Amino acid sequence: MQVTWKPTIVAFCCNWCSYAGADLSGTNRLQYPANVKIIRIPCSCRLNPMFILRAFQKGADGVILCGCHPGDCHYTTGNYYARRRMTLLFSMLDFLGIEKGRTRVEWVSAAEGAKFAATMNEFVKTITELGENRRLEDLRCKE
Amino acid sequence: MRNDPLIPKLAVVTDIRVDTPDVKTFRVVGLSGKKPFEHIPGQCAMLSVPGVGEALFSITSSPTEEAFVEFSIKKCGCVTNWLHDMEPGQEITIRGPYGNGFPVDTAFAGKDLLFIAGGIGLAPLHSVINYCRYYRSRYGKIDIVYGSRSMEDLVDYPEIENVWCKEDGINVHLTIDREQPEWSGHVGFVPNYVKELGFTTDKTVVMCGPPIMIKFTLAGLMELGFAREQVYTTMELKMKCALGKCGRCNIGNKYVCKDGPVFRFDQLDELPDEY
Amino acid sequence: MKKLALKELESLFAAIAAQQTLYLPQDDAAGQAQFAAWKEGAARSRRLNTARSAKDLFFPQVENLAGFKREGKSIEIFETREDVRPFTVFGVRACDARSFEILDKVFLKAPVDTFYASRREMGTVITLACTKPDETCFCRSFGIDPANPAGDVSCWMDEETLYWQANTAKGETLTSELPMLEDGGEEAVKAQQEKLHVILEKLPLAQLDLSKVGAGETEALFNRPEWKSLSESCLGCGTCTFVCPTCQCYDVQEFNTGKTVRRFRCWDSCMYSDFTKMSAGQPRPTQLERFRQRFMHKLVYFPDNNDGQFGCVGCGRCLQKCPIHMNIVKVIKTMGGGDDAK
Amino acid sequence: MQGVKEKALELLASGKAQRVLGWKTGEFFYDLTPGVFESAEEVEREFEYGVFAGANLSKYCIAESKKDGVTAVFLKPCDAYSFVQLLKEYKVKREKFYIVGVQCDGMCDMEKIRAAGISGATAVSEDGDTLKISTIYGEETMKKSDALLLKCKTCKSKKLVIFDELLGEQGEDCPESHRFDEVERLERLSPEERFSFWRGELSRCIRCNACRNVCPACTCETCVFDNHNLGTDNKAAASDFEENFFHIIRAFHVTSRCTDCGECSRVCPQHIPLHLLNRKFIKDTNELYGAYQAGADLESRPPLMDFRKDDCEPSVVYERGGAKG
Repeated sequence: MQVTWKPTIVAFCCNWCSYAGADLSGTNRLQYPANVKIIRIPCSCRLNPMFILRAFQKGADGVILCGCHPGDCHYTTGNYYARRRMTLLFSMLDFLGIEKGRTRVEWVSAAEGAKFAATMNEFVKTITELGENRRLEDLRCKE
Repeated sequence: MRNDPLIPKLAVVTDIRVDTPDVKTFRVVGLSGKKPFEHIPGQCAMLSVPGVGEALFSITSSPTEEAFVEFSIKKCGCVTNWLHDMEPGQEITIRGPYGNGFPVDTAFAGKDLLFIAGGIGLAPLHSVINYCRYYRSRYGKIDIVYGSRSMEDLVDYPEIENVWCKEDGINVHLTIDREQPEWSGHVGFVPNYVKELGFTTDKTVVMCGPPIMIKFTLAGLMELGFAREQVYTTMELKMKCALGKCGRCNIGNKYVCKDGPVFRFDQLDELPDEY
Repeated sequence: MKKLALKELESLFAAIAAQQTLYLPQDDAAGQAQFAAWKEGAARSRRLNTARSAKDLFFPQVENLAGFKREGKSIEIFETREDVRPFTVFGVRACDARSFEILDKVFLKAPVDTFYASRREMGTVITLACTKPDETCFCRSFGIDPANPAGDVSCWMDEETLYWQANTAKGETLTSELPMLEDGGEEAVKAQQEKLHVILEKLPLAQLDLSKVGAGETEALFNRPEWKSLSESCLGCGTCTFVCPTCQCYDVQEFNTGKTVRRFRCWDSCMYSDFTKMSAGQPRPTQLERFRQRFMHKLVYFPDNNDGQFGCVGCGRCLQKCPIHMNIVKVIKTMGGGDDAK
Repeated sequence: MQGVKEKALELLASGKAQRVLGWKTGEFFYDLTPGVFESAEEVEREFEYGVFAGANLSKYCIAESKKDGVTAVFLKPCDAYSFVQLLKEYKVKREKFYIVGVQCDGMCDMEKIRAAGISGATAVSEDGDTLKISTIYGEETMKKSDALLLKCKTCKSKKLVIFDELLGEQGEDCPESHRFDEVERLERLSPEERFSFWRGELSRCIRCNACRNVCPACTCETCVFDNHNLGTDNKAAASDFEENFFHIIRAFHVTSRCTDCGECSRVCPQHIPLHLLNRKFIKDTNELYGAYQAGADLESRPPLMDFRKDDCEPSVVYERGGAKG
């Protein structure tokens, strides 16, 4: 069982940077696991905390947000707000006893294909070590 | 699968007819190929598409149709949007029939009948009208006043024009709200048209349509000398169970799903004004 | 009548729990009593009544109706219902025992709700007479005698002894399986009942006058102007509904698991704005209509349809739990009952 | 507190206010209901203020704000913070209110008195720090400090941040409130312990929505949880996930708008310490982005509507406090 299980990872990627970064890592033939599901969002600050929780409900084992480096937001300041929100949300999840490693934010620019692949590989490794998401699961979705 | 009144049966939509830009009529048969249930004109049934929702609809077809039931449905919410987008052959779930229905074999027997409908309000009356046509000898003269916004919005116009209009002893009075070049018939709102037509007060009236039409038509009928005991209507409120248990479709102490949906206006007068 | 020394109570619970799940009031983490499955060593709550009512055991807050799988144009229905095993509830108060009678009139009336019916069939209710009613209690107003509760078995308790009286065949069967019960106890119970009847007279709500509410009062009450001031501070939450032992309105909802659809029913509250909201309109547009519906239902509509029986049992939970302390007693008194009618 | 009722009468008589928002007498001594009074007779008959007037009246001001004329409202210090926050969010109009600030030394909670085993209570009187409670079973006493509402036990401030008129003395912030003690205690636990603590608490939730509906910060016209297409219905306590989901999102949505008025925990019929979620957010914002008190003033920028270029990264969570998860 332990050998065959692969985590499901949801990566929310900003349209203007990380999404292109993911593209670049693909065209450069850099490998990252296929169990990373990318969802494109217009800006990292579009990420409603509900999206993260819903991803866990529907079966994600880890959720990562990738946005532009602070200072480089396409809309000037979006990622600064996202940074505060995610900090507080992650802290709250920790407060409720959800494993800290399950959520992560990483800034990846459109030029950083290699960073994107490396980040995903590392994140998948972390989540694989943490194991299945049990504390934020919805049993009804696990039939 | 254990039975419960809340557990529906499967059925299949065999045919979808486009009536107006926002009304389609769905023909439903059970999986066995037979009619899913027997009903009385005026009753309703719960249709659902799992994952989309469940909603109550009037049965449009007459009980005398032996092979199927039909529902004329206007596109106005989640479930109805989905139904409008689907194709024939789609399975849905159905449970029913629910409600009291019209007193077609008792109070209506031997009477002259006047049907007044507006827009999609024809759906529940359609069932009664065709039932009365089938057992034509049991009833007196039949008048039908039907109006809608435009010619295109008249539900099932071909049947009205080619069948109802051509039958002896049935007078069909159609009206639309605004003039249209292709329209040679009456133009005007239903309440005014009813007054203009000036029916004799010996008729039993069955009325269904938007609340505002009902209100003014009823006032018009009162002016013509009709009594509230002569006028029937059918109600619609939010329902979840249709069994008189989920507790939301009540008007005072009456549940629309169980004690209705057909009410006489003198019965409605006894209930609080909350519908 | 049977009796048992209280120090033997644990063995009685163990004997019942050996055969079926036994629910009894136990203190939760916040110190409130709740019905919970008994396990060895679990202590019975000393509080007068549970925060949530006993209806939960027969009409749970959420319950699956059926599952559906959609594939292309076809639909498959599958069973999601779990078998109800026999169970026993101990410590139901007289008010909650009456609530089953009221729920029965809704759910067991044709067409029978088989989910509720199977729980009623499988459940054995052991009631416990009250000894120290609270100021919020007014079950007497509905003809309930807390000194003589209904149920399959009625129990009384003093400092040392439990008294046990089987009332139904189900109760007799249970009794016959409990050899530790001894005969006797009539005198002690009678004395306790008399004592309680004296206390009941002293309760602040003992004289609640129900003559102005009840069957046939729709016309007199529906348009009363007082509904406005009564409902003005209502928050529109569902607390009163959800703690009420007789509130039985439900909603049918679906949950898409990604693979299948679960259709379930859950408690609903007429205090919620979406209760009657439909795409075609909203017959109860403001909190006034919703608030009025809740009380009219309990005090007029339900009696109308059920030979005058009220849809309230006077358990006092809504008096204790309403965030703004608006409740059925205030409504009854405002509508013209009680000594200090406003 | 003396003079509250008299003030209500005076404001109506002088025409300074067309109506008064206050508390109405109940059946018992403790069940006061928020209410609107339009005449002196109503005030004479039903107005009551006392140690059981715990309800925060500020949320009702949203509705009163839409009425013609001026409403006089009585605000305790914690209620006044909520009012200012509503003002800051343009939910109420200042000119529609004549605010009477009422100093307060803590409100009592009947549930606490019941929890102490006192039943059949019919009357109460204060004797210094002692509550004398008459019951149908005899006289009982209880320390007032033990009967206080949770929010009052850890009162953050006795300062009335807004008023037109003051009854009693102006108060000060209470830095020694120890209001974050419980949050800190939980932070020191292991993630497993915290998880089981919250599961135990939140599993009692019955989704009655009292916390949401009473919250002065929950002012959305339609709540996201009232959207049936959400798949997480507003009233179905259908799974563990939904309870977590609802309470996390609700607390998050009021972050940096929550004044810590404590109404959510006061009204919870299942006694879930919901204020701890809000306090966790407050504590975090204070520590990470500088001290901020929602509703303290109209000018300061709420932390979630603000940023600094050198803000900490979300990874700070991995490094801070508690055992590693």
